[in-house]
Amino acid sequence: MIRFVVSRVLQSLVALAILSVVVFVLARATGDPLQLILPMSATPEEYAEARHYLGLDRPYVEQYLSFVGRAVTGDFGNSLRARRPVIELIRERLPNSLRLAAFAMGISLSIAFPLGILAAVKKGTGLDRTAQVIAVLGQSLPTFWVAIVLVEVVAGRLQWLPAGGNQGFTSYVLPGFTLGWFVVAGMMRLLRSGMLEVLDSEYVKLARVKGVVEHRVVWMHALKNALIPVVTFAGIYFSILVTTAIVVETVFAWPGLGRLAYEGISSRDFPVIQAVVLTTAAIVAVVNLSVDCLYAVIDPRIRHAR
Amino acid sequence: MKPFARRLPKVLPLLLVVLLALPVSGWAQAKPDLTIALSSFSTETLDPVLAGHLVKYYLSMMFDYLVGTTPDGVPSKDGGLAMRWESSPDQKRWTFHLRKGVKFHNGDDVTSEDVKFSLERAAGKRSTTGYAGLLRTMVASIETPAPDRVVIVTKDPTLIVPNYLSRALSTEGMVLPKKYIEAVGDDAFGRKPVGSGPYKFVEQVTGSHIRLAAVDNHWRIGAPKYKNMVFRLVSEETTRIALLRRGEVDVTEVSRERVKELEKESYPIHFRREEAVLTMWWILGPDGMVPPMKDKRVREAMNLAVDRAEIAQSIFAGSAEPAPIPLGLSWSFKEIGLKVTPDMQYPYDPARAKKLLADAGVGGGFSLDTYAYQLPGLPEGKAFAEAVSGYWEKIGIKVKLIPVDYPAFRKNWVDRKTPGSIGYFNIANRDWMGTFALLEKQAYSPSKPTDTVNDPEVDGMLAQVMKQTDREKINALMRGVYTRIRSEHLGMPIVYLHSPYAASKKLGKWNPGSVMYDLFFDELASGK
Amino acid sequence: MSVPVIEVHDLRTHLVTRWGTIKAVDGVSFSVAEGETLGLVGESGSGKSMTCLSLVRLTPRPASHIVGGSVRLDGDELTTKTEAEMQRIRGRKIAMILQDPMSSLNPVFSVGMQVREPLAMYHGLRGATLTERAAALLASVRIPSPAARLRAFPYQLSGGMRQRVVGAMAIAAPPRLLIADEPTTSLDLTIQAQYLGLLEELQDRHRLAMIFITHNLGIVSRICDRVAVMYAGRIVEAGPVRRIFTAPAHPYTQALLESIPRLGARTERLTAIEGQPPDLARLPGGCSFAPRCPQVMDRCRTEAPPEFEAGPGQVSRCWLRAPAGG
Amino acid sequence: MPAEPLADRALPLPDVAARPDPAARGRRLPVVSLGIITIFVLVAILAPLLSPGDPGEQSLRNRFKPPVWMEGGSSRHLLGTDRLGRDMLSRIVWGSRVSLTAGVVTVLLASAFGAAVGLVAGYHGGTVDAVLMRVTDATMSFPVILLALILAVTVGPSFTNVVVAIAVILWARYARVIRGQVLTLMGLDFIAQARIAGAGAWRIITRHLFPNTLNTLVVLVTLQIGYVIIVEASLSFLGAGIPPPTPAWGSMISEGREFVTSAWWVSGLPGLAILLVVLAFNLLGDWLRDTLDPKLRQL
Repeated sequence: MIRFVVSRVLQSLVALAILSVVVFVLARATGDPLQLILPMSATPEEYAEARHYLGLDRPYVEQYLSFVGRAVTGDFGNSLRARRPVIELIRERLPNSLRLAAFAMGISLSIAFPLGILAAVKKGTGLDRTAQVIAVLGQSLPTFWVAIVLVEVVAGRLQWLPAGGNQGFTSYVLPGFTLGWFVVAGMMRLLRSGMLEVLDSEYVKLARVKGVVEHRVVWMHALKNALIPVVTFAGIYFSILVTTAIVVETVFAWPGLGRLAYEGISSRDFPVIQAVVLTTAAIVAVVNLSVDCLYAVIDPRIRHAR
Repeated sequence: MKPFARRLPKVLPLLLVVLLALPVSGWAQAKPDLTIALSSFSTETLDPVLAGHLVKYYLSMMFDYLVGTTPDGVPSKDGGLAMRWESSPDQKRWTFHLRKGVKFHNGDDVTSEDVKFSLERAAGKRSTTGYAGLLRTMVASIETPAPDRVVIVTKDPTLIVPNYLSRALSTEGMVLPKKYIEAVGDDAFGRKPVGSGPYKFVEQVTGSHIRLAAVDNHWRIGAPKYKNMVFRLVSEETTRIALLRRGEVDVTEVSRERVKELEKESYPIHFRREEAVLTMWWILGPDGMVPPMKDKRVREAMNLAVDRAEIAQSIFAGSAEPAPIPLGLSWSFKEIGLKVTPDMQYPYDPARAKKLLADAGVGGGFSLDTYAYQLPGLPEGKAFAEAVSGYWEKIGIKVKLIPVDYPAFRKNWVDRKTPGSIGYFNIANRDWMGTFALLEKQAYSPSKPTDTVNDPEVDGMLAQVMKQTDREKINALMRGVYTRIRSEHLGMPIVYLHSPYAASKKLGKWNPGSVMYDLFFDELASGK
Repeated sequence: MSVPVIEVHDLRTHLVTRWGTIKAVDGVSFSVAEGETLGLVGESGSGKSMTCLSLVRLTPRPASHIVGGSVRLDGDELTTKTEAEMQRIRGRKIAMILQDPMSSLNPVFSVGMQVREPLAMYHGLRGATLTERAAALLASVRIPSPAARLRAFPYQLSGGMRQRVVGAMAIAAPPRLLIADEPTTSLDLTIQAQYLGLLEELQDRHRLAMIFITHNLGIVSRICDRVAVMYAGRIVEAGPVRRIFTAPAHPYTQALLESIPRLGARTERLTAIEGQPPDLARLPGGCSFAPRCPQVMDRCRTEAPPEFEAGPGQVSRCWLRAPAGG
Repeated sequence: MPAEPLADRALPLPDVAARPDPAARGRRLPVVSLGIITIFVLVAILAPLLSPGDPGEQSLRNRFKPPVWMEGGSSRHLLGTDRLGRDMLSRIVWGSRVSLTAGVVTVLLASAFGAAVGLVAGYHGGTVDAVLMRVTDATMSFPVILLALILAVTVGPSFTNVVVAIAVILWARYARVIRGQVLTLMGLDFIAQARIAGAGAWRIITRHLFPNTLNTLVVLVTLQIGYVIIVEASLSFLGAGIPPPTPAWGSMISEGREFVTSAWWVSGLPGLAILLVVLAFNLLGDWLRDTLDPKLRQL
């Protein structure tokens, strides 16, 4: 088990290292941040001075090495736009992002579970098809469109829920639902196919033959097995949530990592772009790792094999 | 299978009900907050010298200017720290007499030392304020003969010092606490700024909001009407309007397109009239205009092809008016004595435009690249570019729309790599001094690379303005510049933009003025 | 012969598929008494398993329906019972051992949890008593160091061991009727023999009525008292083991016996009967076996044969056995 | 007569022991989904014939004309006009071409590259596999939208950039899934047989491994076409999608969102088009998966 975790951590680190090169190059490809920082009337000398001041005049390899060297210690340099340590900005935004993602995941699960199980138990019936369409609908509309309609109707007209910002629990509902609904389809598919497979298994048949009541058969004997694929792909869903979040954060004025990245890109703020991408990747890696561990908890075969 | 099947339909609606019935919290209803939703905080900086001119919305509530102005940008002795000012006869020594008893939020007195420190800091290396460069070349020294007196000595005679250090322009005139900054350092100041304005800094959550709290009694506004002022960053229009409807915000930026809808619901709309002029220009080559735009007739044809009234009506939903003069900032027209006559307006005349093109030998049309981008305060940017391109296509010009974001366009503009292609800008309206600064930047060849005009006659007049200390002569020269730019069609004026702000129904009288990047919340917050 | 534990009369189960309705169980009747073992023999798809699943009403849904007939357990009619009542009959009165020991235990739960579950359900046991009884149950199926095994997960046990666990769960009640659906198919030969021994022992101890589904006629001859041969959803021949083996009356049974593997040869499927197995969606009008029957007569193709007496306690659905002039 | 095992010829009757055969109990062909997709594909192909007018022709005076069935609508613009007075029907018809092409091309690029990587990694194993999989991991952890945004500000948004940006990230998922399948296949006898028969790497990959992953590929491709169309729309919202004046559904919705209350059709109609197409692709993909590859779980 420990060997397994160590090797997974190493794998993630290699992936992060590859990513750091890519993001370093890409961030610099976006253009010259000074154009946005300096006033229009700035002279070439002022440009050169600012470039030196910000350390942008050093050779790329040197810049990269110092970036990696400091990034390891959690120092991503200073934001060119906000002139503050990037890590501070990340620390400000990350919790918002994680909380929203977690809430969206919760909503998504609480829709996907009943739907997926219902669809599997009622396979081939109208209920199954309805459940699938409800789930797939969420994936078939652009998230920003769903978000805007929700803001307009639920917040603006009906005035039930806050339209934007983070003012406590109710603020999570609309963005969480928008994000969550988007991934319901994927999760529901996993659950449905997992449940179908499991419900047809010998052990579920045996449980029924034993006289176990049906809801126990479904929710206990079958579900724990069907959970495995859901858990396995939780990492992928999490990264989809984080990615899609840019759009949702924009509509709901949610101060998360996605917006930070967006602002970073539009102001060519290299350190911010680098930091956000790496942080996101690191989160995905951590989630994947914990998913693997969780997987082992659910499935004893894995737990003991490793 | 039955028991489960029976259970689920019961569970599902229950879940939904739980989700929907979550406590609907009323936000900020009872709180004595004035909440303002804006679409962009630009740099989100709290330090005025770090491009603070872009975010004067909140900075001007936290800091005092050396010279105050009215909401319409006229220098005023009531709005700034300087209660009066005068210049020496040679117009090289400007003395400002400071208001007494003004304190920073940390209790320190505001003195002439702070003014001197602030100006030097604005001219310093770290500074990226709008006109830091000008400050560096203009100022020779700053003297502080008394705590309430500061003398600015310029290298050349000039009239512009008071306007230049006023609230109407950039942030160079903001007075910062010397002792505090020297004690805590620039970075700490940038995180927790201390000023002397009517509201003091409480917290900033980047990407979300900035919260200010009122000081008890301030010379600018008296006893504050609102305990707190909260600026919220909400980039999506629909969301801002929903926030207004829910009473979560009191003032919000809205698009011109939605003004009618909100007026119908009787939300008061406050306009910043002629806040900006939307003007288009050709990117120059290394040696100025390139063919076919080198031909005056082509420039005129392109101007005549555009139906400005229709654009004002449709794209800008009527909250705009056709503009007659390229780069023409209308506020200054009165000051410099320029009278805009109806014949200066470009008529919509595609037939004549076609003929002009034919005369110029490009009757078969030519290909033209037009950049399309959004700008702060101009959400209609792309649609506008598409609409104008549509008009040009109708006279036979083959337009290729190039969507970019503004920084990318700006690079193409100043690098002059794509001469002959079209760009545009919504230039914030300003007084004669600001107008001159604009002309200097965008119409004066020696100011490369931002020049868009490249005309020797214009260059000559602008060079004279800089040395001139007689207002009348300055005015005449500037009238000359505008007349020349208009008659040579050295650019394409499109419309003057009125920018709407919607307010909650219980909000009082408010003139948001039209000073760039400032909304003059003083009036709303004032208990006077 | 003693009183029957289970009596099945004219049981009919239909299955709706996209090829049409299939009569998976088509008028099956039999009975099994206390301590008796009935072997149910037939090709794949002949309806053996459907018959048994119909007894506990666990045929695949929503495709299948029991459309007629009666099932009596100790004289109590099961077909009219509610689902909740059936729930209390499964496991408690009628237990089943499924074919594949590798997959009939839930991989993510410990053996202990799975063995404790029926004990808790049937006897309302809790806590230490429950664990004790679970261990005792494992011991009764001859699982060594049962207490330790309770903590194990299924994948840690061998196939034979797992099937013993399944056997242990099956007798947790103990039930009146035990249905064993090819319980030894995937076990090694020696383990197979041991397991059959265990089943016989359990049967003796609890006086179980047992239905043993198999392909393996060798096993039938070893442990069954009576045999019912199924073909296309019907029992085509039934009778005491010895009669069936020595004097098979139905041509299908004869063909089966001709293809019998020597006892002990590890054959999982019956082999070598000429012709195509029946397409259950398009059964011929008369005897289902007619198309493959070497002794087919004209009558066979038009009229389905009823049951005919073929010997003491032996019946056969074949016109060959029709009394002369019948 | 050689003896043939009966079981092999038996009908797949649901025996207790039998695995469920999805085809046997599966749903009927998804006629509705196929119908929708066929219609839109035809519309895309025949756009020049079907479009009533030029999708780019503006007429500011005729802006925001409602669809014909609403008050104020006219038969000149069956589905109304947008803020620049362009004919909505023409734009939606031409937009189907742009959006469908974007979806299909992106997914084909991604799947071709991803499948190749997956096949090679799975076949070779060892270091090759390790290296390719780390690259795959790195790719998967790079948010698609961020890459597209970066590309958009770097070289300007365009059809090509949208396709490239999405494909450059999307391939990783194919690589993962295909590699997993190949690993399983490699353990099967027929690969060993092919090796004994002297088949080289190329032959084994193309003749033996690839055909066995086709089902999975078809399912993934179908499911992801819809995903790509949605991602493209999201990019338009952030200003990095297929740019105007090209009529793409995503940018039409995005530009029309301001007028949700005043002129719903400007964003609502292209929204409906996206909804129908993506829904159809998703449901078709679900059906394909149930039918071809019930074990496939990703997306």
